[in-house]
Amino acid sequence: MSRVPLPYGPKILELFRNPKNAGPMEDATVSATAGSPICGDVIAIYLKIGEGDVVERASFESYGCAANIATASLLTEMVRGRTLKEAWGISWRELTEELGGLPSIKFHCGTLAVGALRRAIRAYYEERPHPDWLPEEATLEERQALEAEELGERLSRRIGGEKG
Amino acid sequence: MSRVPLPYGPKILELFRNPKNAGPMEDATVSATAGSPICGDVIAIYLKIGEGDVVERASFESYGCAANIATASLLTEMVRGRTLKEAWGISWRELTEELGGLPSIKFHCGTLAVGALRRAIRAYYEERPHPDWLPEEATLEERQALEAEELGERLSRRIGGEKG
Amino acid sequence: MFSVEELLKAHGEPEREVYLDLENSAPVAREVLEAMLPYFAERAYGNPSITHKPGWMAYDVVQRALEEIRRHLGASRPEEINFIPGATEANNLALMGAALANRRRGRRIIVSRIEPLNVLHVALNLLRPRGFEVVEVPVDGEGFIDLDALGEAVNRETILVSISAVNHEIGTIQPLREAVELVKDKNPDAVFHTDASDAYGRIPFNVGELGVDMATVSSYKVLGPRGVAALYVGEGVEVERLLEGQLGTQRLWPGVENVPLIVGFQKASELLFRDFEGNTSHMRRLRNRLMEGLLKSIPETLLNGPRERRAPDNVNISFLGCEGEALTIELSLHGVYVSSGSACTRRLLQPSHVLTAIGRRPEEAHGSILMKVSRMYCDEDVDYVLRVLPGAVERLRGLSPLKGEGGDV
Amino acid sequence: MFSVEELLKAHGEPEREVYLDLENSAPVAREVLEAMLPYFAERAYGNPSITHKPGWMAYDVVQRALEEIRRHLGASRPEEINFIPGATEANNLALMGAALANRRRGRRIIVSRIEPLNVLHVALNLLRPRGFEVVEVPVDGEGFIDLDALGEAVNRETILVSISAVNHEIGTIQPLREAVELVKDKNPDAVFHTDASDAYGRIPFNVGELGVDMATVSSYKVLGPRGVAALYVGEGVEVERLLEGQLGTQRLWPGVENVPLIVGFQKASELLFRDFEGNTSHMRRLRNRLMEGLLKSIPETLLNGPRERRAPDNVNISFLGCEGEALTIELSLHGVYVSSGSACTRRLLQPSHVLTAIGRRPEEAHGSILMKVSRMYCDEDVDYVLRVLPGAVERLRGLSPLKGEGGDV
Ligand SMILES: Cc1ncc(COP(=O)(O)O)c(C=O)c1O
Ligand SMILES: Cc1ncc(COP(=O)(O)O)c(C=O)c1O
Repeated sequence: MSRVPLPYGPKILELFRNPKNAGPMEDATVSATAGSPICGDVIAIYLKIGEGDVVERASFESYGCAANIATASLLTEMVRGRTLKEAWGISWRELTEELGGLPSIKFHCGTLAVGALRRAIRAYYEERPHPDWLPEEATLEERQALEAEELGERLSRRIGGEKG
Repeated sequence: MSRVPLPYGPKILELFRNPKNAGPMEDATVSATAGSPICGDVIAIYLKIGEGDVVERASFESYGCAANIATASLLTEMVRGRTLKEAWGISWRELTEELGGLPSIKFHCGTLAVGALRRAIRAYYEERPHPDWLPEEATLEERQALEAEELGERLSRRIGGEKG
Repeated sequence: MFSVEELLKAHGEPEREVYLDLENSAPVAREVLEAMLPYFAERAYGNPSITHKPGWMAYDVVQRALEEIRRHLGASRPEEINFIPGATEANNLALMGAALANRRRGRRIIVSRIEPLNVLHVALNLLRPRGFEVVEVPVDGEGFIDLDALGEAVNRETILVSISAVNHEIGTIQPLREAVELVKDKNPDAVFHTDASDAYGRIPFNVGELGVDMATVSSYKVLGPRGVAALYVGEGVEVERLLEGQLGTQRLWPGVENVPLIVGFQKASELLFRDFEGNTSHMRRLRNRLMEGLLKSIPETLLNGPRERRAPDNVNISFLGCEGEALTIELSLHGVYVSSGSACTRRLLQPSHVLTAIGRRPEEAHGSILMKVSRMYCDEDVDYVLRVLPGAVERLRGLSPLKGEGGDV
Repeated sequence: MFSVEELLKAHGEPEREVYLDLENSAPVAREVLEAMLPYFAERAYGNPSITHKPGWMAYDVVQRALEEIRRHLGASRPEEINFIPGATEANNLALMGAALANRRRGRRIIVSRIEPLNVLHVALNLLRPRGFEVVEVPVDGEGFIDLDALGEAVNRETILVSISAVNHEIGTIQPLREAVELVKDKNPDAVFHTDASDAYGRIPFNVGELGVDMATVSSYKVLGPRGVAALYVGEGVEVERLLEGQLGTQRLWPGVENVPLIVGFQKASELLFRDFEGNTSHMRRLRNRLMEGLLKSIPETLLNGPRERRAPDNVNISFLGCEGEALTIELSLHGVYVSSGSACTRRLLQPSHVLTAIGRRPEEAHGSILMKVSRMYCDEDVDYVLRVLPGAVERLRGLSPLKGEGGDV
């Protein structure tokens, strides 16, 4: 186990203090949530999708640490004006770099935000023809989101069990 | 092993700084040495004995720590004007109390000084009739002096052996 | 990776600052610092074991400090007090040292589930792998140890019991006297250790009256300097040293005594006990204002730990639907410094083991905020916190997709 | 038992004071104290692991200090530097931690006979009883390790070697590079630790160039505050923690970092290395004046340790026919503060193990006086010591019944 460089970059602090695109979106085309309150990390992503599958607006909600809020906020800014194909291509690494870096212990915030976005994109195509750039298999970020949720389930069962 | 209260009392420091009756005595009636340079403690006691076996003068030499010098000095003051019988009766405890106490690790200084004195007294009676108050067996202080000397021998052999 | 300087610039200087994270670290009180200062270089900078003036001066200082702390703890002799470089070290020494010294008499060690990690993890990670059997005694929903379970756990094999006098996170004041009696009744040879770091100066605590065999107290927990603590070890209690080296006047920890820090610890203790009643009632009053004010003005909260029999300095509240690390940072931006039992602030996967031991679900524990007051704080500090906290909670709840979910608790 | 206050009154204030007992304790340098001061209460009093402003300030300070010490030690990354509460603790951790972490690879541990007790006694009293085989490598009459014996001692079972870079009592500068090469040639997996407390800032010392795996340096040995030290642990070297508790940023020692002391250690290091050449040549010049002056003006002396390849701050001379504790006190009365390898000052039955290891007979070791100079001293200090010491030796020799016996050495 190596020493954990805990502090955040100034950009994270700024986005935490003044997040962009915060709040639910009444007229969202699609939305999705990822994460588990038991692990302390939940991100919801709302997308308004227009002509040519372009993201017209995006917003987020976040229950989680400062990095969680900042990554979700940044992601909604990054996808705006992009096509869904382009938005899909944003990896957690790219998101993290855009933030100025994240302490390794906070990497999951990046994967969770991207995981929620990709879930929303998949949801959008559920009722539409499957585009060829959209992989069948879950990507790294989606799998990580799922794992966090399963971990939450297990924790909840274990602690519940202990109490009982 | 309990905590060692190391410091000395002010009286020890004073006697160390300005010892009384220091130095060999040219015209001593009798003298004796106790201790071992290997252990770092040697005390020589010189007695000038007069009429009625009274100690007219006493002096000391000491190779050792400050407590060693102080105890030897004090002892030469205590015996002056006393009969040898009285001088014999001074125990290491009495000497130590007179000093204002000694840290337990320095108790041997008291036994060594008294041991040297008693050796001198025994030496004095070697050529004279044995008084009835003089025990045949070695007293605690004399045995301790002997033990210190034997320890010195053993240490010297061991360290010599290691070198060889 | 980051320039922390830039982070601090981005953070900015809040209009007012109230530091309530006394659990984790504390600014040294001004009078304490003044008392320590001459001992770094001008006075008593010697080694107390060496026979020269600076050494004797140092020896004198250490003896006086031992005597002062002996008096406050109610120990019989200064030799029963041992200076150790920290409470972490003292607790490790107490557990490991007593277990190893008594291993021939038995193998069972009993701790409560809510001990600090420097007790709990010593038992679980150091002693259990060395063949000791570790029994964890559960606590109730307010953190009080289950005395029945404790009684059942003590057997003839039991060599050591360690239960904190006051819990460091939720302030529960344990029925220590009953616990000691129970243990000694079943096995008079069992050594009873208590971490009294959060009891010292906060509640009446006397090793003689309680009948404990060992007790830890920490300097920084009473606004003294970090780097020194004291371990009381009653006469006849056997403890093995953990470390080896040149011994000074402290038989249980090798190395040269840290004179300036010891002086600071002594001064901090002196200030605490100079007006114990005044200090503790001041703390209790401020704490009550803070605790009741927050519980009243903010919806969907849970008080962690008891209302009664609670240390007078401790506030621990879960703000449901808020994640604690985010709240810590949000409050920091407003100059209110606290900590959280959230998994996120602990860099572990799990939230505070104390909170889960009292039955908090992880999502409840994640929203917990721990605050402690000291005699240094005033009403205006509490007012400021009461003004800032509701808005901070509201903003974070407003960002959350889990709205209202806290409500169903 | 005694009133030390009265003892100090009886001692009195000497006309001039020269503190040369830097081996045992040191007054903190003024600039160091000034650097530390704000960190007790005004700045960075937080816990570096907590996410708020005082915590981040503390984090920043710790990282800067790690980086500074990394640079001076020649380590590759700040992660290789670990702050530990003292060099005693660091040496215990290095030996125990590496031995336990590597116990599956072998059981042999090699130390020199003249290691400090926090290395030697760890090996003999903690590791040997736990089933490790401890080999002590002898040294020659000047304290240089026997490289042939070292080479022979290293086998495939050897997991750890610990040899100080500079001996703390007699200043011998070991041929460390040769020693490391010899060990690694015979067993590349053996971990090489060196206590560099007396090398840091006194001789060129670079962990990368030397190829050592672990190195200890101590703050108080460079006029920094006591209570902090650093242990270099090269990448990939496995060390188990000795203690358990809440982990902060320092993975090898639990507990919250001691920020003010870390700042002091950093400042002390900075001052040392700001003018390494100037500082060391100043020390060497003063030391030579002191050492040569004493050897010339006082008959029947023995220099302990080498004349060449000797640390620039170290003087260690046996004044034959004088007992060291008495001489320490006699000098103290004149304001010259030193220590001795005499059995009497050590509260052990035996004189310094270092002196007996270089072949000094006990009666020679009893008369030894250890003095160290630092960049803070001046010619007038040396003049004063040279004026005082001959008289002190003469007075004590005058009291001794062993006159002339020292002469036959
Ligand atoms: C109850 C308790 N004991 C001991 C400690 C450790 O104290 P120190 O920092 O002095 O090692 C802590 C610190 O968090 C604590 O809360
Ligand atoms: C060579 C050496 N290493 C380590 C130490 C221990 O240092 P500290 O006092 O920082 O524990 C000493 C102290 O005497 C020493 O001489």
